[in-house]
Amino acid sequence: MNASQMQALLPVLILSLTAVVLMIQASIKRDQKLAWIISALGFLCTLWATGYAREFAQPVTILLQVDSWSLFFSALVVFAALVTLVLSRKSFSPEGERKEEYYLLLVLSVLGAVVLIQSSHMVSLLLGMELMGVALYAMIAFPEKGLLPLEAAIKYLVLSACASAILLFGFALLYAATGQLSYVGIGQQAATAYLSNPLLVMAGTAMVISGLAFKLSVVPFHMWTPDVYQGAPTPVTGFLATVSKGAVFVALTRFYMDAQLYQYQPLITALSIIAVASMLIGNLLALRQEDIKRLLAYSSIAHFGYLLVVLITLTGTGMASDAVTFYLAAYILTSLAAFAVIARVAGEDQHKTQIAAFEGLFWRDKIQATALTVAMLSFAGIPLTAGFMAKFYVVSLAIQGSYWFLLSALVIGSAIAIYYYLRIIFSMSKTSVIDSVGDIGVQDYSANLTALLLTALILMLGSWPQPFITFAGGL
Amino acid sequence: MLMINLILILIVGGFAALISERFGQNIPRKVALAVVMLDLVYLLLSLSVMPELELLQAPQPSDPQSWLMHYSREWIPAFGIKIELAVDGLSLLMVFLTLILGAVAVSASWTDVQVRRGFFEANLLWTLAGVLGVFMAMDLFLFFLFWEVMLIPMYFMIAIWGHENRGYAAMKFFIFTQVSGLLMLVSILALVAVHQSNTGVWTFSYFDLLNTQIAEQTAFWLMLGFFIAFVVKLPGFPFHTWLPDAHTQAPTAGSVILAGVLLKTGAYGLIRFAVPLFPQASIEFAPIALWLGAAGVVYGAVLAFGQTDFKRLIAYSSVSHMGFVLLGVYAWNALALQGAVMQMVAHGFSTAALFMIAGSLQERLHTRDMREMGGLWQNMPRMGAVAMFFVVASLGLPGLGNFVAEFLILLGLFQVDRWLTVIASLGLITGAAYSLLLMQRSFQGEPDETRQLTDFGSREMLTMAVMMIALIGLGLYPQPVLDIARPVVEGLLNFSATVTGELL
Amino acid sequence: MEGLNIPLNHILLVSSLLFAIGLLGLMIRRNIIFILMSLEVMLNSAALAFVAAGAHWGQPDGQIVFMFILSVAAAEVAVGLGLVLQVQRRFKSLDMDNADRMRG
Amino acid sequence: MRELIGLIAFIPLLSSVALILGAGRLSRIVIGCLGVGSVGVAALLTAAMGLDFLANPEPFQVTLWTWMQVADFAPGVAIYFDGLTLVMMSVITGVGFLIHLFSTEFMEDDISYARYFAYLNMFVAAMLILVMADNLLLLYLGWEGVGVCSYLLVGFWYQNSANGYAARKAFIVTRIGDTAMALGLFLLFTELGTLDIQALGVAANAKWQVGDNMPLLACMLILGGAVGKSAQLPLHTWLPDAMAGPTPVSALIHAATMVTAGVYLIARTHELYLLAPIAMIAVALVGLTTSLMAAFTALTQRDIKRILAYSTISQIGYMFLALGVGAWSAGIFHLMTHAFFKALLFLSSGAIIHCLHHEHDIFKMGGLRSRMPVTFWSFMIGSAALAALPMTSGFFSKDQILLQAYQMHGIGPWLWLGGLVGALLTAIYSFRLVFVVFFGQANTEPDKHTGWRMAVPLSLLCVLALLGGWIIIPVAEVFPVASDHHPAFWVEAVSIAVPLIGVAIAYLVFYSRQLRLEGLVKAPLMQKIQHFWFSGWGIDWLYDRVFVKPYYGLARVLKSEPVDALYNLIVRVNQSLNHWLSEGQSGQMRRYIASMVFGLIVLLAILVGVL
Repeated sequence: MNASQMQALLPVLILSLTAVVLMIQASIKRDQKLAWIISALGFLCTLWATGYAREFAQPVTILLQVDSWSLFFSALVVFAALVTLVLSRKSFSPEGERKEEYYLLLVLSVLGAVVLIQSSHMVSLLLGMELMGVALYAMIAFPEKGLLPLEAAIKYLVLSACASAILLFGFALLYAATGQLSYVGIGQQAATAYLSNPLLVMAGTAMVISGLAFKLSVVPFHMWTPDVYQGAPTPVTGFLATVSKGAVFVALTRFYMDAQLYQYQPLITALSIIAVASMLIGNLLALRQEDIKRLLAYSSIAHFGYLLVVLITLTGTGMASDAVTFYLAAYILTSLAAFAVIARVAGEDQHKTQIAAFEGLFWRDKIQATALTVAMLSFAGIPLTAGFMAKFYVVSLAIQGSYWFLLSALVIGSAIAIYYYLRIIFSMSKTSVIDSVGDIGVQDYSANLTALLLTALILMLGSWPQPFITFAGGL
Repeated sequence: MLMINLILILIVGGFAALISERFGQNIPRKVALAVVMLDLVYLLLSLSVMPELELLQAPQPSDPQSWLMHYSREWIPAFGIKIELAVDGLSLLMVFLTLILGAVAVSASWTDVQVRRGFFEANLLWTLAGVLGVFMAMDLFLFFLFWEVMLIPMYFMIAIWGHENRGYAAMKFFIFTQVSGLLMLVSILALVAVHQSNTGVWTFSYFDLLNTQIAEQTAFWLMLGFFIAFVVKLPGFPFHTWLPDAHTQAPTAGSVILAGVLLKTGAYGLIRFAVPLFPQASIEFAPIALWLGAAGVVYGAVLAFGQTDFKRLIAYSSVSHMGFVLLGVYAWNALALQGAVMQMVAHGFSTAALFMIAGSLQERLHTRDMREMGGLWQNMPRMGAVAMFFVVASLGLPGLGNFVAEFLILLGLFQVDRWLTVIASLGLITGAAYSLLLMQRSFQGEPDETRQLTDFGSREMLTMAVMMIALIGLGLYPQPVLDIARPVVEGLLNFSATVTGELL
Repeated sequence: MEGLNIPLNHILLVSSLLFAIGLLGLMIRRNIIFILMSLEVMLNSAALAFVAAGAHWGQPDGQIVFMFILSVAAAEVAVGLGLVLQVQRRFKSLDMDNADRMRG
Repeated sequence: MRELIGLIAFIPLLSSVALILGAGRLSRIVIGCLGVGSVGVAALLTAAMGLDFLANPEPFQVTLWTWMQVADFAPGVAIYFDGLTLVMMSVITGVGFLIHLFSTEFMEDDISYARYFAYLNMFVAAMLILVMADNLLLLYLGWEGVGVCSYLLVGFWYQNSANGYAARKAFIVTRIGDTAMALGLFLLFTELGTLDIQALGVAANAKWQVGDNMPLLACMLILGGAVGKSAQLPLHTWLPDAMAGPTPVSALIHAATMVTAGVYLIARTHELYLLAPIAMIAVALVGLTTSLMAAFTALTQRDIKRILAYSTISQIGYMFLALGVGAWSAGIFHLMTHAFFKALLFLSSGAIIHCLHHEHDIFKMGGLRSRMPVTFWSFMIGSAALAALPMTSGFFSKDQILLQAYQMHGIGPWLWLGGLVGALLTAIYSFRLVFVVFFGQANTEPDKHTGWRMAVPLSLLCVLALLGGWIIIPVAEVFPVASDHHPAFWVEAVSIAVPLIGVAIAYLVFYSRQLRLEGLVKAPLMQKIQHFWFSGWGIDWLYDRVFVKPYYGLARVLKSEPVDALYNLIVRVNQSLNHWLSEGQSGQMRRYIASMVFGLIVLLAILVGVL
């Protein structure tokens, strides 16, 4: 491994180093604040490193593919982690709980996500996913009080492990068929292997897709989502929704492309069915949901349905890969904004995640309410927000590929979605309840700053997307 | 730059109104009025320095240089999306209507809105900005953007300051328009995709897309996407059901903007986009559209007759009146089109005024139920006289703007489909029935002597006078409006004739 | 690897069977300990398949993956058991069917 | 001079606007001066125009401005002035002025004095526009304008809902006719490319042959407008109810001017009618039937104004009959004389009502001859003219109509016979009125006396009603010449005798009581017939059942917006799907795994190719 490769690996290395430093710090002197600062510094350095490493983009061993695309997503993930870090500081009750480990877990989970994003091989995929996942279980279960986090964690653990097993078994089948473990290798051999043993290749693919679909929570692998979203501490939910799902989707995209899965018509059919089901069922489930975190869980199901549409249209390079970039970026930013506001407004009070708790937010906290409004509009795909440009991509792709079936599901799904996103906005604008709910609490500058920053980013992506499009095109 | 400034003034003015609330409860409305007036003056000044000849030049729809004003710059070059604004006579009329009714709406909100005035006026101004954008945007992406974005402040206006059932109404309004907007988005993108596959160029510019060659079947479906979006906004039968609720629940200023301006964007869209972009498909579709229009005319009138809620009655009358617009557009000849344009302007004034009266009544009586009114003329003779004026205007009394519009539409329609004209003419009779019923139930009949009501004050009378003069002017000497619209109408007719001629 | 030459398909069949048993266990067991055990079975069935495939292709990769799976499984179960302790302490039950506080 | 003709309509309009704006600020005297003065000035100007015209009888046209121009549709706000216009304008401004003057006293105590004159002036303006219009669109403007003014004035006392109902009925029923007329306009423009009345005649003659379908259709549609405005069958039901307005209004609008607009319209467009003989016959038949129906109804009414209203309907029927048989100038002549004597009758009855505490029932009056001599003589003269007693104005005009009807080819004698029956009935009911109201026992004591502002108009109208028959109307140039062939002497003799017989019958029955009809009247069959007549031949009842009630029912049924049911259905489907899916999120992990396994199996099945 030469120096250039080490430089390419810099983000991963810095994250690992941060983890090590955190461990050492914890063993020397337990101090939450210090741990927070170390993590923050680590993330900031990683963010810088993702830029720095672009100069050295190259495959690092057979396991990792460091290119500008994966570096961009690494940066995005680290950014999301940074936001999570900011949200976590004030979140779940400070007294008594030792959060040093929490920060360590966060760093480890991000490390896993970055590895997952950069993976080009089954083993790095496994490692990244499990590192990310195992750390997440612990993060979900972190609050000492309340039963819901624990329930969420155990459910997530069991189901996720099950999904991992399915994924692994799928890879085993693919390996048996092709003798390859790297994506590219599989792609090269699969075509010939398909001729001799289609059953093995297809069954393997099906199981791999199923395993990944679980993490993306698309129908019918979606049922864990609301429970985990609801049970987990809000910053962790945000993290799960953005980092975990985003990284897995990047990995899926890379696998899909490198292994040239788009050649298999049955797979396209299967993905289409999943996508349609996700778009419709996800939105329908969210329709009358009263808990905002569960609602966002269901909405995320639908959004990954939309993303699958992009995947289905992905036949090589071009607009579709830009679309993945754009959609994921928009989705991650929007989710972060939403969860940032929820974390601020609801704290860890299980009752305050009800939509009713957001009534009159406009008159209590303008900044948070505006941020949540913009986030909801972005989710709904209203122009001037990032979500609209994202939807613009999806619809364009679907039209160009003449996927009218997918398109109609998308339209119907979006139509349903408008209702529940709007319900939240309406609830916030209610004027009759200002006194009964009470004040949101003291001003929190970091929360406001975060909300404003995210809102600005969402609006910028939506109203002036050209720089980002150019940038994404260059990836 | 002029056109962008028009929009920017309103957007910035909205923020100014929002902030100005800190300096006093009554400041925002003054700021808002000043902003709208400033916009109006700015437009007039800019027009006055333009050579008058340009007004009369018949623009070639597909040649932006022949338009009155044209502005274009890159925005998202990756998709060929531009900030492209252009104004021809039709847009100009609509812009004027928007700004005048904007001022009327501010006046309507003067005492009607009691809480959070800053935010209200801001929303009002932002809605106006969005509407102006709709009327001027010639890039389909930009058009769609304004189309959708203008709904958000409108939504807030209904949802926050509306009446008892505002949540439902606001939601219904938003969902109807959004869902239909989605269909339009699909159509726009498909149209662009077709154009791109024909020429290899990504563009959303109206001028480039006008001559797109589309397979017949595809064109029909794409046209339908546009049609539904516009007809929902219009609103045409059977997509009108959001309107009575939205109107009834909206605050007065909201109703004024909604009825006076927002509905016109639908009509404008039909004239500007739905037909010219798909001339052949539109011609084939015209019989259905015409039937929908006639159905709207009659259905709206019958339902208006059955209402007991003052605002709901006016709302249904809008359904009826806008049915005429649909008829006018799809009759697609000079008479009917000019009539449709006239109807847009005239209906804007007459309905806005009626909604203001409804708002004033609600402010004074705290009810919109006509069964609790009666004999109000006695208490408020000035309001009664004004109401009478606008009621007879809305039933199409010759000499007032609405008559010119309806007559031209029906005259144009008669040349296309005689039996349909007969059906649509029923609207004249039923229109009289509900209009006079409105008058009877509210202002006439047994007065309640115990009521202490203040009549219209000078601010209200001034606002009303503006609209009355406008309607009389439109009714007795509509030529200025007709002249401004004429080149556009001729251009469109020639254009569609050439295109369909080529196809045949 | 001479002498004993079992066809790949047979081993895959066995591992599939194991996998199915694990999955079935997951679906029908209610006790969290047994659920974790079922998971272990599933993971190991995958590991077995890898080893067999590695042998089939004559590569060491299969066995390396096996090691990874082992460690992953260990990590999963370690966290899992940690959670089980908490579950027992707070829910006073290991029956996962009772863990249905969130629904709808 | 001729350029100023527009002023004639403009002055009353201006006065009306001034009155509206100044309502509440002007004193009664100023209001009266404005209201009466503006019409007076208009009348003077009309007189001047008339003298000018008679000296130099050349029709002329003045275009004020182009109203609108769209493609080749370019109606102007333009005035056409010929003999017919002059006659109409004279009637409107002349009779109008007298009625305005009368009103200043009649409405003296009303709080809405200004509003009254504003409406009345506006009406005069609109009516003038109607008759001065050079094209049918401008005519339509006046046509609708008088409709609205009629609506406003019928419902003048808006506090009473019944008045409001009558006003709305008046407007909507006439609107039905107006809509037919609008369709006629569409048809004419589409076929002939113009709406200018003079040009229409030329174009129609050039394009169509006598008996073509198109002119027939156009004429029938215009006839629709005419029967609506002129209260002829089948759209006459609004007029009796319209008597809810102040009595001078009834005199001006519902007797002298507006209701005869239909006659004017048909006369104006006679060139079209000449191309459609069937339409002419239809006009004649409508006129005759209406005339007889209304006359029978008038016989049984008790309300003084309703009697006069039915009489108006009946008399306009005569005018229609005249038009239908081609007796154009006779029709217009009768229009004019009718304006005189019917305005006189209405004003007299207004004076009675004014002095008798707003009493309308003729059987509660009686014996007023000595106590209200001016009114009595006015009413007497008016009734004589109405009954067409020889030498009164009504005699000249009605006689002309009957004689020309007789000469019509084919059904002429039958029309004549019908007209005679009508004339008989007219004489009976008009003198029934006179005898019941002015003779016999006094039942009510008048509490006021007629002042000069009432007496002067009454006297002047008396003169006109008596001597109006000697006026020669300058319409010879306007209409084609009627045949000057005189029918047999006996026809003329019978025509003259019949009204006298009618007066005699009325005298015997209602004054001297020598002819006792109680037995006949009390007979069950006669009771029924009487009731049938009284209710206006049940037409109101019929319309109520066939149109009004179903429309109300429809509106009530649709009120809840059935279209929304469709959207609600969509909402409900989504809600139940949501409910059903939410049930699935039970929180039980095993279910979640099952769902995953299901997904896995489906995926496997699709990929492996089972599906």
